[in-house]
Amino acid sequence: MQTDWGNWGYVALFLLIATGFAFIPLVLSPLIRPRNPNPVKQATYECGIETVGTSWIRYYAGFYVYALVFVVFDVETIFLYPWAVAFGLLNWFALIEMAIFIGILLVGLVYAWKKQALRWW
Amino acid sequence: MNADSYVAIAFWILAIGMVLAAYAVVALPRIIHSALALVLFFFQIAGLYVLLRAEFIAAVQVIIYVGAVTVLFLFAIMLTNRSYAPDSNPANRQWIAAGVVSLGLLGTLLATLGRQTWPTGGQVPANATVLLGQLMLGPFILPFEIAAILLLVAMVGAIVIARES
Amino acid sequence: MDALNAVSNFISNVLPILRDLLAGLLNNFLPGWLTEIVMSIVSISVFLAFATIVVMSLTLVERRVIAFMQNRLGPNRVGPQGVLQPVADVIKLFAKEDIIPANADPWVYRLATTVMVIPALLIYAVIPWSQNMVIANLSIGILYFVAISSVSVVGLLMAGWGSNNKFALLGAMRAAAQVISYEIPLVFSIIGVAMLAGSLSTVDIVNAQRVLWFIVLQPVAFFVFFTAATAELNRTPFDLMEAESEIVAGYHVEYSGVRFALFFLAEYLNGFAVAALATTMFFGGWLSPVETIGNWFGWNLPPLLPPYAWFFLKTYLLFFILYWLRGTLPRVRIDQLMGLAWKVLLPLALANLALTSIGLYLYRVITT
Amino acid sequence: MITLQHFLVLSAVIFSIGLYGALAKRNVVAVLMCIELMFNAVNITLVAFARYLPATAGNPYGPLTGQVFALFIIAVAAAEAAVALAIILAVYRTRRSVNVEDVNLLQS
Amino acid sequence: MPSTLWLILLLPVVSLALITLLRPAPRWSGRLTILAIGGSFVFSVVAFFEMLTRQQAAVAAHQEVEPVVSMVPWFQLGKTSFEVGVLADPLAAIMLLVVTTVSLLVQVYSQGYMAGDPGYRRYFAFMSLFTFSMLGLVLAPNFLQMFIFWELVGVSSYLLIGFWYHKPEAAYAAKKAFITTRLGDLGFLVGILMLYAYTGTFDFHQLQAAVKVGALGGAVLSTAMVLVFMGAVGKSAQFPLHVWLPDAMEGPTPVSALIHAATMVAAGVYLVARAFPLFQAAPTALMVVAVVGGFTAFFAATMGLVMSDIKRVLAYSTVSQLGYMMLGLGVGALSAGMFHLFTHAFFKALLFLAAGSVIHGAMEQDLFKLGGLRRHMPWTALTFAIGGLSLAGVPPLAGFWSKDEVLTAVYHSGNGLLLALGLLTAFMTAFYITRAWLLAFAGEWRGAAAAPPLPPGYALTPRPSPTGYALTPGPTPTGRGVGGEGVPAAGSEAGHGGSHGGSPGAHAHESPAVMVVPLLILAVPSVVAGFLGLPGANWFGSFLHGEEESAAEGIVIASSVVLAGLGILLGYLTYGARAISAEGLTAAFRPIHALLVNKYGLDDLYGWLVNRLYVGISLALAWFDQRIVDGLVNLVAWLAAQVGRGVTRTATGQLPNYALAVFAGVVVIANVVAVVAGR
Repeated sequence: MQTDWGNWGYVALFLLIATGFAFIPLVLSPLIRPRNPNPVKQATYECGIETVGTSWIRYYAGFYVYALVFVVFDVETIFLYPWAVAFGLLNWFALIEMAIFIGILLVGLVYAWKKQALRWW
Repeated sequence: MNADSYVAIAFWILAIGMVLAAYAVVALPRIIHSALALVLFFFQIAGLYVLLRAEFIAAVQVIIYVGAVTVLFLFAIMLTNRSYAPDSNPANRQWIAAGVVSLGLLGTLLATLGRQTWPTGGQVPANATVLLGQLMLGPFILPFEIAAILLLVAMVGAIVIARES
Repeated sequence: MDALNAVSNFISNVLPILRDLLAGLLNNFLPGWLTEIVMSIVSISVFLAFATIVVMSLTLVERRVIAFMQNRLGPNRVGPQGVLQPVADVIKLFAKEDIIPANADPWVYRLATTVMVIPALLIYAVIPWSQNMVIANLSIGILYFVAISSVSVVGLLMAGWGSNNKFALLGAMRAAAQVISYEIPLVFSIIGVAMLAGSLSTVDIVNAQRVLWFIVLQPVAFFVFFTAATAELNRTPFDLMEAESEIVAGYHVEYSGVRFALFFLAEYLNGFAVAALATTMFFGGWLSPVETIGNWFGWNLPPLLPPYAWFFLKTYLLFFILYWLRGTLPRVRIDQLMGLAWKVLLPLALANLALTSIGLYLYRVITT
Repeated sequence: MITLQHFLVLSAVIFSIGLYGALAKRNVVAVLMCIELMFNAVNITLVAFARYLPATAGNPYGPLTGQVFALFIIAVAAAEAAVALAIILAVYRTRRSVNVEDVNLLQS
Repeated sequence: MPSTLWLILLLPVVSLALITLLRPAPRWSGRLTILAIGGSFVFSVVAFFEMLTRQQAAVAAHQEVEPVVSMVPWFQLGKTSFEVGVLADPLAAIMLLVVTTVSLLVQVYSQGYMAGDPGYRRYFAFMSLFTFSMLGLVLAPNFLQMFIFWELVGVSSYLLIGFWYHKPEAAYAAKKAFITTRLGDLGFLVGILMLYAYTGTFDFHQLQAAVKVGALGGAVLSTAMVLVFMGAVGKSAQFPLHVWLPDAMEGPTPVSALIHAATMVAAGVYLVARAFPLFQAAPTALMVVAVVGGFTAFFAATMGLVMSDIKRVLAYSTVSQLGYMMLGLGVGALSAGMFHLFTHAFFKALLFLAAGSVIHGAMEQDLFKLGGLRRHMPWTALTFAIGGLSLAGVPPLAGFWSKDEVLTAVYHSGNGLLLALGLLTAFMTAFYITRAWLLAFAGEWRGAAAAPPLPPGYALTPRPSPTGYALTPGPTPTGRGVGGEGVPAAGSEAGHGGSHGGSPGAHAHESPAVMVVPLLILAVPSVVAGFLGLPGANWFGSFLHGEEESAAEGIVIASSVVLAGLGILLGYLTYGARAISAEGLTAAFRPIHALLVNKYGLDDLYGWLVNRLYVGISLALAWFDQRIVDGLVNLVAWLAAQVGRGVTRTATGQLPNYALAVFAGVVVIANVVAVVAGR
């Protein structure tokens, strides 16, 4: 089996079947399971203690900083893939270029590091 | 049933799905639902790229948009909004005018497209990823490096802005 | 000798042969394209059923192995040696009531499980059980894995948000932060392999290891990959999102019954897929080590086992490492967790990348 | 037979939807999401051009130019989203709102 | 050669830039200026001799000498491109020589005269600016550039007259000079614009060519040239715009010597000379030049008879001599006018610098308070005498030859009235310069004794005005007078008092060498410069024209010499030997004397014109402007404001509104373009 664009057909089919597969339990289980909800059962679970306030509280913005750094690095990583695959066909100049690229990326990493953006608390 | 038919079926499924998803992004009353519709939209666009034989772009689409940008959006929503409110994604006062302008733009675009004919006969090479690598490190090296700097600047800026001082 | 070869060939390609047989049968009364579709559906369904069984076996084995490590017995009541324990678990989970919290966003809550499970299944499309036993040999195969596995973080956040529970949401955000943090070193570690193979196709990558497994050339990449993958799987010692002591039970605190079972399924499917991909990328996939080592010395040794058997063996061994880690290591602190991803694994991966590219370039200069 | 025109029309429709959302939404995050829609609509056209237009003398870089462009747009869009959302967080910290209409420093 | 010219032009700019930008120590700014102008001088000499050889070559080949031109494009207006550049022909070469020589000597002199002045650096910066402007004017190849430098010269003149700007008189005089010359400049501008309108060029040579082929001529040319001459009238202080020059003596004396005697005022003459071919084609205009020149010569000389201020005497003398030059040009004798300009530059600069020396040394400039200075300032007295005799036209000094040449030319023109005016002027000139010398240097000191000690912060300043002394408040660093005319040196009082205490003219003393040496140097050309233009061997004229001038007329020479001698005699009899009572003369001619002292009431007339008529008209116009014009403007502004207020509502600060507008615009524009382009 060679790599072939046509193989995506199998992926599409796989997606369909996997979706079906994921839904089968959800469809089957109601047939055999009980269903008698009550308010206590449906209350938000916090180890049995009465819930205080809404679940909307202010979360630590550090989460977002992680996501931010992640996005940037993700994009940069993606840019590396074509280079990696084409590496055998590229000359030393491309190596230098990529070194520059990764160097810039490293500057970002060092910055984030020094700014304590990568520290949890 | 040849390859073209499969492509056509896939296209129409994806096209309808994408338009619906895009509409859902705009129309759903809860911002988080909009964001999830956006995820669906991104995913379908990846499918569209596969149809266009841009497999690498499709993968990038999923990795960047579904895996990264969406997370950013979801985090932002969860960090800022009272996202559980039933009307967290309302329209503003100018929605009618916005609709008119959008429809006008659509009409303009469609009219322009309708008058335009395109040359045919394009072929995407099989080893597209390798060629992309050669292109990006060859003629497009400058945008490539600038993209790196842009991302660096974006990261630095975003960290400075987002951090709680 | 011919007979032996024939048998060996049959065993090696048992599934494709069976498939072709069925296809020939169907071709008699169906148009070609429909046959193809039906055949694909059949093979995929067979595969999915198989995957489910594998996951069930994994849970049982895990419990038994951990129990042995902790000097316990583990489940051994249902069936001989507890073999039927997973079946009993599945039935129990199916039969349990599906409680949806009153405050939850019902659709997001429901869809979250699906969004977790489907990508976990989709990864298997590119896993090459043998030269011919791969559902779709894509030109971007390994990137496909990266892409699909990155979707699960959305499911995670959906589950956390949809539950409308402080702890679930906090757990989901923690989990998401962890998953995305470890995705970077993971993706970086794969680049080295892609460079060596000159392709992203999983089949090509395996074939590139006919002479030498990449674990020899890329030990650092393997270490980074495996560590990051473990963290992405939220397995011990990186299972902070489920840290009962801190945030109840993470993003799936509100889930019960069949939905919980699906989360579980997704987790193990992901775990097995990661092990399978590690096998593919670093341990020569379906290639027989006997044959490979023989080739070094010019001996024509038999593979001993069919390719898919080698593949399973290697994957199981890798998965065993996960059990082992769970049995031995304590849970890390969350700041250590994040620090590890950004301050250890990422620089390691970058260094590895630099070394690999320079080494590969020098190798090219020397050999040409 | 699906042609280039199909993709372009699809792109136009999605772009218009995104535009409507960007103009009519009150939540800044929603506006940004709609802008992402627009970015993606543009990317569709670029990739479709790469697929369907023949390599001509006017384009010395071969048929994949559109894909390269799309790649760069994705990078730019990601950076844009990151910075924009960071700004939104910062504004939210001071104004307790993500309502576009509450961000009116442009008004003299 | 062109690079030489450019260097001549640009060296003073360099020193100006260095002084203003680097702000060196004051003495260094002086030296810098001298260095730059010295460079210009050297290069001028080089250029002059180069021009000389070219001229001789041209004469040998029986050709017109080709001017040296170097142009660079300046800007493009429509299809016409404008150029700036340098042009040198014999006329310019001579003028360069005059300007740089006098300028250089004056700068050297200024080092002594201005020593210790707080504005020392500024002074030299202005001087550099002036020299640059003057050289640019001289080298200008076209009317436009000439006009620009003309105005620059005017500006530097303004700055230098008002150099002691804290002195109301100086500021007033500066304004007066600037505004009065502007009147003439307006005519000049209109004139060259007229020329441009009819020919499409500002270039001298193209204009000449246009005249030659008959493209330009008749009433148009005459009108234009009269207008151009208006510029010369203003700049060269010809009647009726002469009133600014005597007042301009408020500036430092070296400035008066350089600008208001030797060079700038000669710019008008130079302008006429430069445009002489054009004037020749317009006899009416030439006639105007002659009449104005002749009248001014006479008119100014009459006022010179009665002035009591030594510098004013010289100022009116300057006006008068400029009139002579104009007269010479007006009767068609270019070389005569220019020759007089040439010699006059030297002896008048000499006279002014000597007067400056007197003022510097005696702290007094009222002739009736001076006296007996020849004992204290022998060198000054001697040089002043040389300059005076030259001015009076005593043979064989320089002034004699040039004045004589002018008178000869007038005689040849056959205009008896003008000749009479010229001869009368010669007589009066001899008289008033003799009077000035005798009053200043002969007899006994008539002024106050040593200056009283000054209270701090105040300076006792001698004024040129009849009111005498006045206390002028102002900052007095190190106890020196605040910019009183003739009190330039810090701490000079103390030094003077010590060395000359008790004697008449107690503090009068000879000036330092740095001032005397230039006087001596200038005295040389004042004596000998005339030999360049001897009748019959007129080297000067041949250099300018490439051909010999007409021979001298014995009768003219004789009568002018006799008249000059009579003037000197009369002066001696009146102020030297006291044989004739000056008071008696005054009493005899009391109404005329009063008229003369009041400068014919012209200042009052102008004052009335400006203060009453002009202000009245201005008030009416102001009312119109404020009510009607401003009303309209305000109406428009009010409307705009109302519209703006309305439009402000669209500036909501709401991003979606802006984005909506942007995209609505996109849609509209795209459709308009589609419709218009038909695509």
